[in-house]
Amino acid sequence: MLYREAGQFKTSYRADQQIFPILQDRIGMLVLGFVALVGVPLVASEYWLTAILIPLLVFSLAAIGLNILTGYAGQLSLGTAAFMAVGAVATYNFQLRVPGIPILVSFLLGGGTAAAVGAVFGLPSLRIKGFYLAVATLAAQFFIPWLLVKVSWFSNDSASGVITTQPVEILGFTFDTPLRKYLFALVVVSVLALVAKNLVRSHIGRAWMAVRDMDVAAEVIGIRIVRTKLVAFAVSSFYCGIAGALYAFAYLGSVETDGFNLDLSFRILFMIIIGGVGSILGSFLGAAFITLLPILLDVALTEGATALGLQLPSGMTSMVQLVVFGALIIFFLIVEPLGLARLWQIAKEKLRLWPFPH
Amino acid sequence: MHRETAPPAATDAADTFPRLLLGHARDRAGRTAIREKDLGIWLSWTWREVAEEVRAIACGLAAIGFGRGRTLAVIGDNRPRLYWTMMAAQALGGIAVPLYQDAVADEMLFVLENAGITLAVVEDQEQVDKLLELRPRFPGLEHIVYDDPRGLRNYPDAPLLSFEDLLRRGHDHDRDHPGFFEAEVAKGHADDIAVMLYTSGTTGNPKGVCHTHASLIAAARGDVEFDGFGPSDEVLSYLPMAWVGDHLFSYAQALVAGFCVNCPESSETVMTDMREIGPTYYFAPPRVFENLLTQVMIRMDDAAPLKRRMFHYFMAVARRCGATLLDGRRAEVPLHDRILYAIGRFLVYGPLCNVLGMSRIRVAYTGGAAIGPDLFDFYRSIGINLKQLYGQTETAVYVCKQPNGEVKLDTVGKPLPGVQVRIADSGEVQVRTPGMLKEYYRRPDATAESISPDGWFLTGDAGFFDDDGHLRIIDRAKDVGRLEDGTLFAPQYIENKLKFFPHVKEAVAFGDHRAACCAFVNIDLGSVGNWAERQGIAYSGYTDLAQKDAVYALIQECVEKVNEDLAREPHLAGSQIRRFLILHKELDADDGELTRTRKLRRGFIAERYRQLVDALYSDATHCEVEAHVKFEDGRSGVVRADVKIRDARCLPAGPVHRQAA
Amino acid sequence: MTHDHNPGRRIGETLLAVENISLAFGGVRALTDISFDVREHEIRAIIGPNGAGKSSMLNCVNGVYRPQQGTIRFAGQTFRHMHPHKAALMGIARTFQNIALFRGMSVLDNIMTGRNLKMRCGLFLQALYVGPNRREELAHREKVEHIIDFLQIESVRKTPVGRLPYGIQKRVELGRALAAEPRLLLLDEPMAGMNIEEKQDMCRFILDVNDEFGTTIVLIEHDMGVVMDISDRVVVLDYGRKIGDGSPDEVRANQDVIDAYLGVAH
Amino acid sequence: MQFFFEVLIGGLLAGVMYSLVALGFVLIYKASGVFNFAQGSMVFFAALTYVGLQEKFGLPGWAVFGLTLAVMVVLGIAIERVVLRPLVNQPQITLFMATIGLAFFIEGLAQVIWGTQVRRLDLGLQDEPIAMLMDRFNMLVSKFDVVAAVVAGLLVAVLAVFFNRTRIGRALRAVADDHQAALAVGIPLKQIWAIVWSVAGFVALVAGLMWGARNGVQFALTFVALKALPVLILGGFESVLGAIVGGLIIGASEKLAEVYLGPHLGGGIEGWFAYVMALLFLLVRPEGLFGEKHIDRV
Repeated sequence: MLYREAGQFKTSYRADQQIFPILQDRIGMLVLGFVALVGVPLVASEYWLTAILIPLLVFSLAAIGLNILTGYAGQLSLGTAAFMAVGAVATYNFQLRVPGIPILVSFLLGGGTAAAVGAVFGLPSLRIKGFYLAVATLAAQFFIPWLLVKVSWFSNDSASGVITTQPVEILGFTFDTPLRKYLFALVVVSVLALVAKNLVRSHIGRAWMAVRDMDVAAEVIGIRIVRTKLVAFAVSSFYCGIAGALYAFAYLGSVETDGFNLDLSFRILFMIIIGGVGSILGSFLGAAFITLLPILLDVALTEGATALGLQLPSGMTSMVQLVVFGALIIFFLIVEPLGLARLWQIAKEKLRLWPFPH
Repeated sequence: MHRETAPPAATDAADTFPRLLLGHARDRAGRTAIREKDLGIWLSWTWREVAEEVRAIACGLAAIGFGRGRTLAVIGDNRPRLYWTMMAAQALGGIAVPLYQDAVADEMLFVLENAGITLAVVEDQEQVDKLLELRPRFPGLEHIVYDDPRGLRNYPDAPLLSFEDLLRRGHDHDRDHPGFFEAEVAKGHADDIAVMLYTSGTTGNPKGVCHTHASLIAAARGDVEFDGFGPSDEVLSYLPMAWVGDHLFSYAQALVAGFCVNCPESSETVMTDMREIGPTYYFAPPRVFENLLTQVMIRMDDAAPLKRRMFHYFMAVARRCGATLLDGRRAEVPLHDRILYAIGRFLVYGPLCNVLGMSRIRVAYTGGAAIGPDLFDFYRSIGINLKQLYGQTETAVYVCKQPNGEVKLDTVGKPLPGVQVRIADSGEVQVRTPGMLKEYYRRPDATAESISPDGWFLTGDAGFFDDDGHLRIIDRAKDVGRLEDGTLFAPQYIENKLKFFPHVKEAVAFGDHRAACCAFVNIDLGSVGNWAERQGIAYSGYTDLAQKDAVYALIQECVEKVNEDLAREPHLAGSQIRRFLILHKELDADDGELTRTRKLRRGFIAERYRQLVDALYSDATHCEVEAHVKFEDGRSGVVRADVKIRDARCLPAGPVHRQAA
Repeated sequence: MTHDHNPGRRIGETLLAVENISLAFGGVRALTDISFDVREHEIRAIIGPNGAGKSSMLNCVNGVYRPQQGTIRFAGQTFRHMHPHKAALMGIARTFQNIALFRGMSVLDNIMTGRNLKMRCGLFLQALYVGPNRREELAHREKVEHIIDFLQIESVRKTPVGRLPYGIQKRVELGRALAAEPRLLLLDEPMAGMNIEEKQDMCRFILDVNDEFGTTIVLIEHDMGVVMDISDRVVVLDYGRKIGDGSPDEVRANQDVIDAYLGVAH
Repeated sequence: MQFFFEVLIGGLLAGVMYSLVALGFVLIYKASGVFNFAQGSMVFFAALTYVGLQEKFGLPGWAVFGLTLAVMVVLGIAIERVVLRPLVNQPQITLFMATIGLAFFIEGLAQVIWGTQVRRLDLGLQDEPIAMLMDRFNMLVSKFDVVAAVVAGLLVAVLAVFFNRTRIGRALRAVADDHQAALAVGIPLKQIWAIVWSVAGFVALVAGLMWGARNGVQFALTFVALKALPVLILGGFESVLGAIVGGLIIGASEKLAEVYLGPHLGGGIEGWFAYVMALLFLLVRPEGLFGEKHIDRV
């Protein structure tokens, strides 16, 4: 309905292949970018920045990472948090031990370290598929945080493996306030999201999807299955690693390595299931959903209980959260396996075809 | 939006198409002249590039022996190269003869022979195959130039030349003969024959209508000025190149006004291509508009109930006031309707125009056949400025047009500037127009029959002027006959009324020199099929569906409504449909029952289905027939069927009170 | 639809020769001692009743299965067994009996994937997209558009393949194989499950591919009429053994073949 | 040396407990091809329900057992109806993810109903050394572990009889072999799945009682299920015997590693040792010890 596409025609493949081929989408993205860069800083409170927007961005990035592996390449991983931990700890150590290293270089190296570790744990994909592989990634999930805690060198000998991050400083400008941290995360995540989109629309992305959809056919047209999967593991872990670094440097400041646990891995998996497997946009939608839902649930339960004059048992809200998350996962898998991104896509198609039905 | 309405001077003075082209190449060299969707994107050529291409083609044609006064066949879908070939032929003083690309080889043979074709430029293997099939019977063909080389690699001893080779020869020729092209264009005269368009004619062989540069340019210039077309307009060329409509609006008018012509990727993608381009000027015969509307309605039937209700609600609003608002008579529409229409424009009309690719249309025309009231109202009410025009191949479709603000359903508008129209005593419409043909090619007899000694073209249509000076056409003059009791009988008028029902695809009315009017009906398989599915009626195909009793009942309703209408018209009330049947097969151009432009070949049908006609005028309630049909793959076979016949209720003459719609 | 053996089409040297191939799955013999050759530019058909081992034969040729015995000679090189990647590199492409398209992708992307082997840009360039990678993508897009044009699937180029009718999906799969510009094209029942019109279209495409690009084609087909019309030579398999080999006419006259098709007891 | 045996036996007995959980996975995987990540949550749910009912109504043990079993059957049937039936014919990986969601749901539900505090579960068994072994061999073997092992052994025997001797059991095996064929010969697939989920609920209840009595009924019980995964990888997803043997191997090697390797690595290795072992094993034999090798038909 809002899409008025008559008269939008493409005179080159370049125009036809752009990320947003429809004029209205390009305008929408510009507006969104403007809101994120200018609107949010003007109105957002510190609570919004630290409790919602920054984690939302960080988790979006981690979800993109997992989506590359699970959504695009079809390899289920339950070890996302472990690769985030590697990224966080590696970045911390590069910053700590290499004098004068720019923070962005540390981030990249941290992501690179995570990529290397990810590729190692992706090696079983040589032989195994499906949930066998998922179980194998659990090994990473249990082993890596243990290692990072046990070897105290990683946390610069701090108690219980807590790393306290260095300030983020670029060209003499320190990103120290929540707003500045938000802007830093926004830029990092936006750039990496664009890179991810570029990858999935290039030949490596098609190779990933080919392996996901029909591996025998992919092999027959000359795609090297093992290499493709390993690259997916590495790229995915790179993203998770950077997300982990952002988690530590832009979100929490000091992190217990133990915090990168299975629960966090599951949360990110839920983000892509609800947001949409095989969609960059879905990673953002899912992260937003999973970040906002507990907050809304908490408010609703507390307000509801107060209104009814009830005293909620302690821990009740987190239990209700579990129930709601579980039910939502099942609901989405049954009703819309491709998640919110697919719903968005359908809505868009409907608007484009309006008044005709989809 | 800024529009250039007055073409600059260089093209104003040009009196042949090649000179018009060169004028545009000078005046708006960098502006897009033509686009074609090919390999997924829109390739475009500027006027300068087009001029260069035409120059190369012309030189190439000259190199293989084409020249002044000779004829050149052009066969294929709407492709830029084929349009350029026509320009190139005209640049050399030759005559372009576009042929219908879907004609079978035998149908082409007559035209090729009649026009004395020695050179054909065709689109692809399909057309090459047809021409090669004719070669034993038509040895005069010296060269076949093809555009798409696919599948033509191994045609060893055929006189084939690829378009690339033609261009290569053209470049060589141009290099060896500097100034040749300019000299040839300079030799051209406005009174040279530019193009020959074959009218399929309802009887006999097709006739080649010869148009001079002068007649086509005059007609096109008149059209362009009438509606104010300019270089910023866009059209989609998707109708057969051999049809006068396409020739005028994507060739003659484009060259006069300098607007951009867009060629779709393939016939299956016309809808999407139209949406992508969003033309500003659109021309289609009524059946195209009808198919579109049917599709809209079928797709809306699948919509969710709420959306469907919203659609119908706002369509009702549009019917109430849309056309009035389009005519600019805002004051006549109550405020609440204007508000509702504005909401409807946002929710329904705007998006609908957009998905149809019509949201940028300034002017749309239809003509060539009568258009149904529902159809006409629909497009106008959602804000598309659809108008009717009247004209023939022979008059370069330059006779009457409806001016903005004076659009009426049952007329074809007022005579255009420079056109004189008179009604003969017999009721025949006769015209004098700047777009008048020069002659029928090699048919002085036919020419003399159609053009009176004092220079009037006899259209063969029967009609009259209404009180506002608008021309109203009721039928072919020769088809207008009388029943045995002397009642006036206008078959096409009756058939059109039937065909306005979406369930009826074709109708044939009989009655001249007979006791009463009876009719054949062809149901519309899409529309009736859809209806049947909703009713839970199973059917195996057209023949089966056509003979269902429920379908007969459905059609009977339509027939009786037509009778109601007829009863209200004083001199036609006697020709109400007494009996009718639904034909067991669809009338088809491949079987010779329709012309290529889907006009009825009445005599042929009456002859072929004599058995059924006789049954209509007897007491029989059914009739067994068999008919030979050609299938799509070229085989032929026999369809046998038992066709039912039904009586329809006739009303006494006089005004019948109907509920206001 | 008859295949003109016109002089423009030349049959060349032997391109592929399988020699004494035997294949078994855990004791079940699928192929026993099969030998035949395929010459450059020819259309070679493999026919036989269900379970005769036809698909297994193709799977050996492009390395999906590893035969226990025998050799495969392709373009002058001899292999004990092929590997799918190597086969693709050497110019062998194929389609599958049950459509094996990438269901989550559009027609365009499916066919683009067929050109992956020819794409050179590394991960970093792909991440940047602009520059060399975009030039590469666009150049290949154009090649793919020619295939789309060739197969007349313009109207569905951006449609996800899962939404297409069966016959069109088969066409897209052929397109994906053609995108690799193969020397040898293996078609596993390209016309299975099609109506007459779709079969005619597919026949025309196969002949056109052979004609236009000179591609050598090995096809498995059930429709005898089609096989006899379009193929130069035919191999007949039955219960994993070769029971006939020769021109369509020779095979038609072969008593073993007739028995196998009429179901005479073995 | 006797210390080694002490550790080994302890490990083997703990392994039996792993097997008990793994058994639930195998049952469901065999019958419906679903890798049920929620098995651990079912164990937790069962134990919590048992304790909760006991606390609330103070009924005798057998009655509470019966009630809990009924609850587990209802839960099993509900899962089959609500979650699995709509997902039939989906890729296995989707079903796997659905059971992850299911795990969250059940864990949350259990605690919403029964609260979040840790509870003791008393089955009347003492976690004390068996005097006889203590006296004669100076070996420390828990009485509780032995009883648990016996119970697990009994359960396996019962299941074996159920699978091999009863009509339903035979139907189950047919279903496991080929869904389509089973459907074709008239085996009511949906009913069978409901039964399997109920049996899995029963196994979860037994496992829940054992583990609950040993470690207390608390959220951490769900992690026991995570230990069952390497067991399955080792034993193969489709083999009851594999679940038992795998459990024994994992239990024994984990204990041994903890005692002999742990001190060198700084302890806490039981969290990942089983996984890394399973992972290395996977690289050698992807189909597991007793699993079946599949040939991809093209």
